[in-house]
This record gives sequence, C-alpha cells and structure tokens, in this order.
Amino acid sequence: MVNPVLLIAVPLASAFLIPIAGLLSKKFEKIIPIAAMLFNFIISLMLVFPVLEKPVQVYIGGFSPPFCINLFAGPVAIFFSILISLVGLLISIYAASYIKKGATEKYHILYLLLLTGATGVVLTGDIFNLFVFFEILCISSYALVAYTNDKAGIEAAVKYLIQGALGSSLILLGIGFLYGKYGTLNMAHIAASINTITAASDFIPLVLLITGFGIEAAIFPLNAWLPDAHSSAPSTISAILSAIAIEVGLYAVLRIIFTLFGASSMLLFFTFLGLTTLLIGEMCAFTQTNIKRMLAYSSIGQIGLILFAFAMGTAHSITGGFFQLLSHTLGKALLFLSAGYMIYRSGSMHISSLQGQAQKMPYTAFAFTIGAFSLVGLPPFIGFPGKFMIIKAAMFKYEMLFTILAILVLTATIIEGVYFFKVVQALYFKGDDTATPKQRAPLIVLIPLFLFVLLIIGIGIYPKYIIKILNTTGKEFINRFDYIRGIIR
Amino acid sequence: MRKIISILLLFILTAGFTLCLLDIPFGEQKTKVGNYYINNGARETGAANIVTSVVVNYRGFDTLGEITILFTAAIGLAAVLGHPKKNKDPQPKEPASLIVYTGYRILFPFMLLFGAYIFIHGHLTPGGGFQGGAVIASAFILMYMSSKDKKINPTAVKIIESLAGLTFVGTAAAALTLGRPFLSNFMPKGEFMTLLSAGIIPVIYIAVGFKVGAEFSGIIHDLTGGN
Amino acid sequence: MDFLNNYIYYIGAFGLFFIGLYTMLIKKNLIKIIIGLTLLDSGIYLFFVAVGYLHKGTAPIISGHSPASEKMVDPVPQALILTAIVIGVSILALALSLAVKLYQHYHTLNIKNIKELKW
Amino acid sequence: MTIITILILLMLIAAIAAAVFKDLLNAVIALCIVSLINALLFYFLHAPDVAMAEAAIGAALVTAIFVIVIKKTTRYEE
Repeated sequence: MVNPVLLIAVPLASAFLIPIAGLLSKKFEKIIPIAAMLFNFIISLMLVFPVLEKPVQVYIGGFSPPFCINLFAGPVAIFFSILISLVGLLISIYAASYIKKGATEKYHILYLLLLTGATGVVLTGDIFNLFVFFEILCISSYALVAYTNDKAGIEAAVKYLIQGALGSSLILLGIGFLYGKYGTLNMAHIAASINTITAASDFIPLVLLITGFGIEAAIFPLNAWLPDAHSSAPSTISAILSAIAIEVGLYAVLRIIFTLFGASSMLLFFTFLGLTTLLIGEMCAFTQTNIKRMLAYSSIGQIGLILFAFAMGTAHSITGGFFQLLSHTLGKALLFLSAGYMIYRSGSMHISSLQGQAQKMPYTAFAFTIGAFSLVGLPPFIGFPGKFMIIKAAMFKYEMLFTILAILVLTATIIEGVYFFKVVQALYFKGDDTATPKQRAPLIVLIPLFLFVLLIIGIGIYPKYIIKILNTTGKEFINRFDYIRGIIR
Repeated sequence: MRKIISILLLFILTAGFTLCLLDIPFGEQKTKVGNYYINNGARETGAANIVTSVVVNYRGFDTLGEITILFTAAIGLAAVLGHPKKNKDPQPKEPASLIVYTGYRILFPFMLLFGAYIFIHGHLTPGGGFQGGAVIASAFILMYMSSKDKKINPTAVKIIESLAGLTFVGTAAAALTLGRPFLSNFMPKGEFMTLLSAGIIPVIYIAVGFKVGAEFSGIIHDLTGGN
Repeated sequence: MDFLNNYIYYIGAFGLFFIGLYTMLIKKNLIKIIIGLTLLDSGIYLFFVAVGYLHKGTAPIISGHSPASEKMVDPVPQALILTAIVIGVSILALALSLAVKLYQHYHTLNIKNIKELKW
Repeated sequence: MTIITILILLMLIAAIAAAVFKDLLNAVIALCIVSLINALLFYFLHAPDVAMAEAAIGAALVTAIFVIVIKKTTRYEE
C-alpha cells in the first residue's frame, strides 16, 4: 500500500530541489516537473483499486483526528489527483519546448507548486489545511498570469490577485466562525455537528466560504477576473488554469456544499447559478474575436454546466458532472495547447489570423478540431456521454422546471457549437491556398497533443468503464454520512 | 452610487456577523481540541511552548504548506520583477547618514544573533521560526537602508531556501522510512524544558527560521532593485 | 460595562475588517487597496485570537512556575494565525511587486485609468 | 479593561487614518501603528507568539516593503 502523502511531499520536495539542481544544469528545471508528475500519476493509479474498496486515510504526525491533519484519499480525491497529474504531466512535456523566454526556472517551479497545491486541496480533510493549499494554488497562479510581464499580463494579474486575495480573507473569516462555534477544524467533525442549516451562524460561514472559493471557481457573479487572466497568461498556463485550477475551486465549493454543510435545501439555488453561469459564458464566448478569450469564456460556460449537473443532486447527475469535468479538463487543455502553438506561429490571437492554418500545421489544427468537437459534445468523442448524461439526469427528474432547464442547456450547447464551428471553418476552409511551406510543430509538442486526442477518442468510444468508476466516486458526495463515519470511528 | 452600495453591503454584513458572534461568546468556552493540546502537548511532543507543538507537530502540515506559500511568493515576486536591467546608469550613491551606518555596524550582528536565539528556543519560549526569521530579515533591511553598496548574494539565498525547504520535507519524510507516519516526532524527546529536547521540533523550526529569513531577505533584495 | 468587557475585542476586530473592506471597495489607488487588504486581514487575525481567549487565562506556555492547566488560553487559533500572518505577507509582497510593475507600464496606480483589457 | 478600550479606539482611529490619508507614506505609518497596537492586543490576549510575529512581520517587514514600493512608484494618491 502506498502512502497518499507522497502525492504532496514528492512534488513539494522536487520544487524545493529545482533551484539547487538548476545551478548544476539548466536541463533539470524541465525534467524535474515531468518526473514529479509522472511519479504522482503512477502513485495515483496504484491507489485507484484500494481506494474504490475503502478510502485510504493518513494521519499526519501520527495523532488521531481531530487533533491532527488527516488526508482523506477517497474516490473523489484520487479522481482529481489522477486528472491533475495526467494533465500536469502532458502540459509539462509541452512546456519543455514552449517556454523559452523569461525566467524559465521560476516558471517551472511555480508550475510545479500550482499542481502541488491543487493535489493538496483535493486530498486534505481539514478545512484550514484546505485553505493553506488553496493559497499555494492561488498565489502561484497569480504569479504565472503575470509571467509574460507585458501590460495585459500584469493588469490581469492585478485584477485576479485583488479579487482572489479578498476571497481568501473571506474564507479565513468563515473558518474563524466555524472554529468559534464548533471548536474543531476537521471537516468530518464539523459536518457531524451540522445537520440542516437553520441558524444564521451556520449560514454566514457557508456564504463566506462559497464566496471565497467561488471566486477561484469562476461562478457567475464572481468571474470578472477569468477572461483577462486566462487570455493574458502563456498558453500552457491558460491550459492549466482552465483545466485544473477552476476545477479544483469547484471541488472546494462542492465539498463545502455537499459534505461540510449538507446544504441540500440550497441546491436549487446552485442549479440556477450554474445555468446562469453557463448561459452567460457561452453568450460572451460567442461574441469574442480573440481565440484565447473565447476559450476562456467557454471555460466559464463549462464550469456552469458542471455546477448545474452537480447541483441537481441525483446519483446520475453527479456521475454526469464528474464525466463532464473529465471531458472539459481534457478538451480544454488540448484546445489551449493547440491554439497556443498556432498563436505562437502566427503571432496573433485574432481568430481571423488563424485562417488556413490547417495547411501549415495539419496536426495541430487537427488536434484543435478534435478538442472543439469534443467540447461541443459530438458523439464519438468524450464530450458526448457527459452532456448526454446531464441532459438525461435533468429529464429523469420528471419535473417541468428541469425539463425547461435541460432545454436551456441544449440551447447553450448549440451556441457553443456555432462559435467553435466558426473557428474550425476558419482553420480549414478559408485563407489562401497558395502553397505555403509547412511549419510542422516539433515532436515534443505533438506528443502531448496526440496523447490528449487519444484519450478523448478512447474514453469517448468506451465510456462504460470510466462511468462505472465515476458512479462509485459520486457516492462520496451523496452519502455524506459515510464520509463522516469514515473519519469518526 | 458605488459608495451607497458599499455601505449597504457593510450593513448587511454587520447584521450577519452580529448574529454569528452571538453563538461565539467571548472568553468563555474552550474547545476540546485546544484542551487536548494543553493536556497532552507537553507529553506527546516534548515542547514547553504548546503553540509551537501545535504549529510544528500537530498541525505541521500547515506549516509546510505555509513556507511553501512564502517560497511561492518569493519566486513569483522575482519572476514578476525579474529582467534585471543590464546597463545600469551609475547613479551617484548617496551615502546614508553616519548615525544609521554606525547603528547598522553595531546592531547587525546582534540582530542576527537575536533572530537565531528566537528560533532555536522556539520550543521553550514564545517565538519560533517565523519570528526569528523575520528578525533576521529586519537586520538585512537595516543593511539595505544604511549602505547602498552592500548586497546579499542571491545565489546564497537561493541555496539556503532550497536546503531549508528540503530539510523540512526530509525530516518529515524520514519518519516514513522508519515506518512511522509522515511528520511524526521520531527523534528522542530528551529532557523536558532543555534546549536539546522535543525531538524534531527544533530541527524543523531552525529550518523554518532559515527559510523565512532567506525568503524575506530575498524579497527585500528583489524589491530594492537587486543585482 | 459588562458588554464592553465582553465584546470590545470583537468590536475592534470587525471595526478593522469593515474599514479595510470599505477601503478596498471605494479607493481607486492600488496601494490604497492593498492597505485596505492589510487592515482587513489584521481584523481577521484579531478576531481569531479573541475567539481563543479565556477569562483569567494564561499564555499556553509551560514554565517552571506555571504547569499545564485548564486555565490556559486555546493554542489552536494562535497557531492558525501564525500561519495566516505569513500567508498575508506573501500575498501582500506579490501584490506590491505587481503594483511596481504596473506603475512601470502605465505610470499611474489609479485603477480607473488602467483599462487595456475590455470585457 | 479601560486600557484595552483606549487601545482599540486608538487602533480604529489609526485604521481610519490609514484609509483616508492622501499621502501614502503617512497612510503606511498609520498602518504600522495599527499593527503595533494589534501586537499589544495579542499580548493582552495571552498570545505572545502571535504578538511577536505581528510585531516582527506586520509592523517591521510590511512597513519596509510598503515604503520601498512607494519610493519606486508615487507618493500621493491622485
């Protein structure tokens, strides 16, 4: 049995090692993140089967909770940990050739720390520890957004940082209220004391925590920073922010709603919040002319869809939510990476400048197309089962309201299809047909893209096995008392 | 308009927080967790300062995360400010006043010593790695204030922060190799209330002290223009 | 007087919190916004430590003449705040470095005048 | 108890000063006073560790960082 604490300790030690190793050779700064993420991926895979039978718990320091910090490696944590390490691994391979300018060593350290923070957030079972790891995630992303050091990057980072820092302070205050009332920081122990939310002293911390984490998760009224930050960062960082950071923020929100407070009475509110986020994101994406801003708004829309799926609160819809989360992570990472290379070659982010790129960079354009089709939800790709499950779950509620909501989701999907199709059309069917020399991307860039494509098609064709695992995963959110009993013996 | 909305928001928040605070009476209850630490902290970790035993041992994972945050911020700040200007125009260096310089010459070693004292005695007296590290960093601020040509060596800072971080993770992970949980206090606890006691706590707090001192000095160095 | 006795720390803490929040919401100067953030954080620290207080308590440090006793204040909020202070300073340092960079690019810190990025 | 009331009042006044001063350097000094009084209050709350941290980090380092940054940008809020 491997110890889940290694998932945090090893990347952290690697990040501390990079400055020293960097003194010996510049190569280490690229190799170490790849090695650390590969290690994490293998460890996470080794944990899958033990965890599906029984969650693995680690008591840091050897004391028993609530007197120590405990790591709770349940199915949800391992699902996210696999996702983080897989996407992190592929993007770090891509970044090895993509990141050339500026302080490259600092980029790689911050990148590794971001992923470590994300892994810590999903593994920990202690609310203050969750806050600490969340801060690692946030602070490294503020710095990475500003990495390009140009006007737009700095401005976006300032916006992101001010909103994010206010959110963090609100989270801290919420934790203070919870500690003052319940006298413990362990999430299971707090959850055991809360059955339904009646008192204001439960409701206020809930609002504070949701607001704080919601800023990172880009839920509707709190997402003003996202399009700027995601479009100004280097493409690898946009990919990691869209594919990992906001998902981890959403994980924190869901953990607060489902496990910590068991706020089933408020789920309807979150359904509407998710749908609003979806519609606003997709409509804004439709009007964009900048490809990275378009993808960023599309991320807002997708997060709204995922929140909508989770907030319906049935077993089917939660499985669908997890599947959609998986498909969005893979699809959006692929889209940002392939768009990033086309932007790098054409030198402009405007959609019209991408015209005819399919002739110049056939593989990259093909990867972009696959990602776009998958996000829209076309059948042979991974996006289809996710959206299908969500719509089905909404229909199976047998309520007029949810039928209407399902129709709205379909409308949003159509909007999404239209703007993605516009880009794909520009890639293939426009532009000069004059024989331009092919500028194929280097192999090290194509390998991660190819692997993403393979995953998207592979899981899209055989979703059964993944869905079976995700069904077990979803139970952790639904059966709140199992989680509590798992920790309080 | 903005002001009115802000004030309205503040009033709503005040009302909400007041309702919250009614459930948290001041100075009365004490939590079960806190009681446990007070009653068992000295026995289980060997540290006389219970706050230290909580920071380093019971909730040591937070501290690990926290020095990582400081590391992240220092690296991020260097990345943001980076790009040292190559052709520095030779600014006429205004010498600091004689009083400041003399004060610096006298105080600097004592401040370093005091900082080291604070973090070495972290398990016995108030203070610890963060406070000691901050005192050390203040000594370097004084250095930057008093003399324009004295600089710290960025490479040395880099090596110290890396080694200190690795010491922390290494000490925590060493327990794993002995078959104990991560971060458990595997070293002998020694005699209570003496300097060489409390197992891994002094080791970790010294690492934290060095790390915090190095990070803050590095931040000051980068902000003042570096290079 | 009893009310003041019991709640003066909370009043101080949330006073700081609201002054900070108001500064963040109203001011246009980036450094002023960061000052507001620091005030807000200070308020939260005071609140945390006040939560752990015990009437007629002692500091949670065992020394020769004060052995472990039930009259010690709660050590947990203090440990949390030690962590939170350093986190606060980290965010602050990063924010201020961004302010320096922003000033180099735009020659102003007034966020109303910085509108490169549109919706 | 009165001394604490006075301290808290002073702290709030300093905080308001930090919020309204147009001269950022003065605002930062007011912020430093807030931190120092905060450290004193922590001491009265029997939290010597936090008091030391707040005095060393909150009052000294934060002020220094602010002053360096203000020197590199502008001193007056427009």
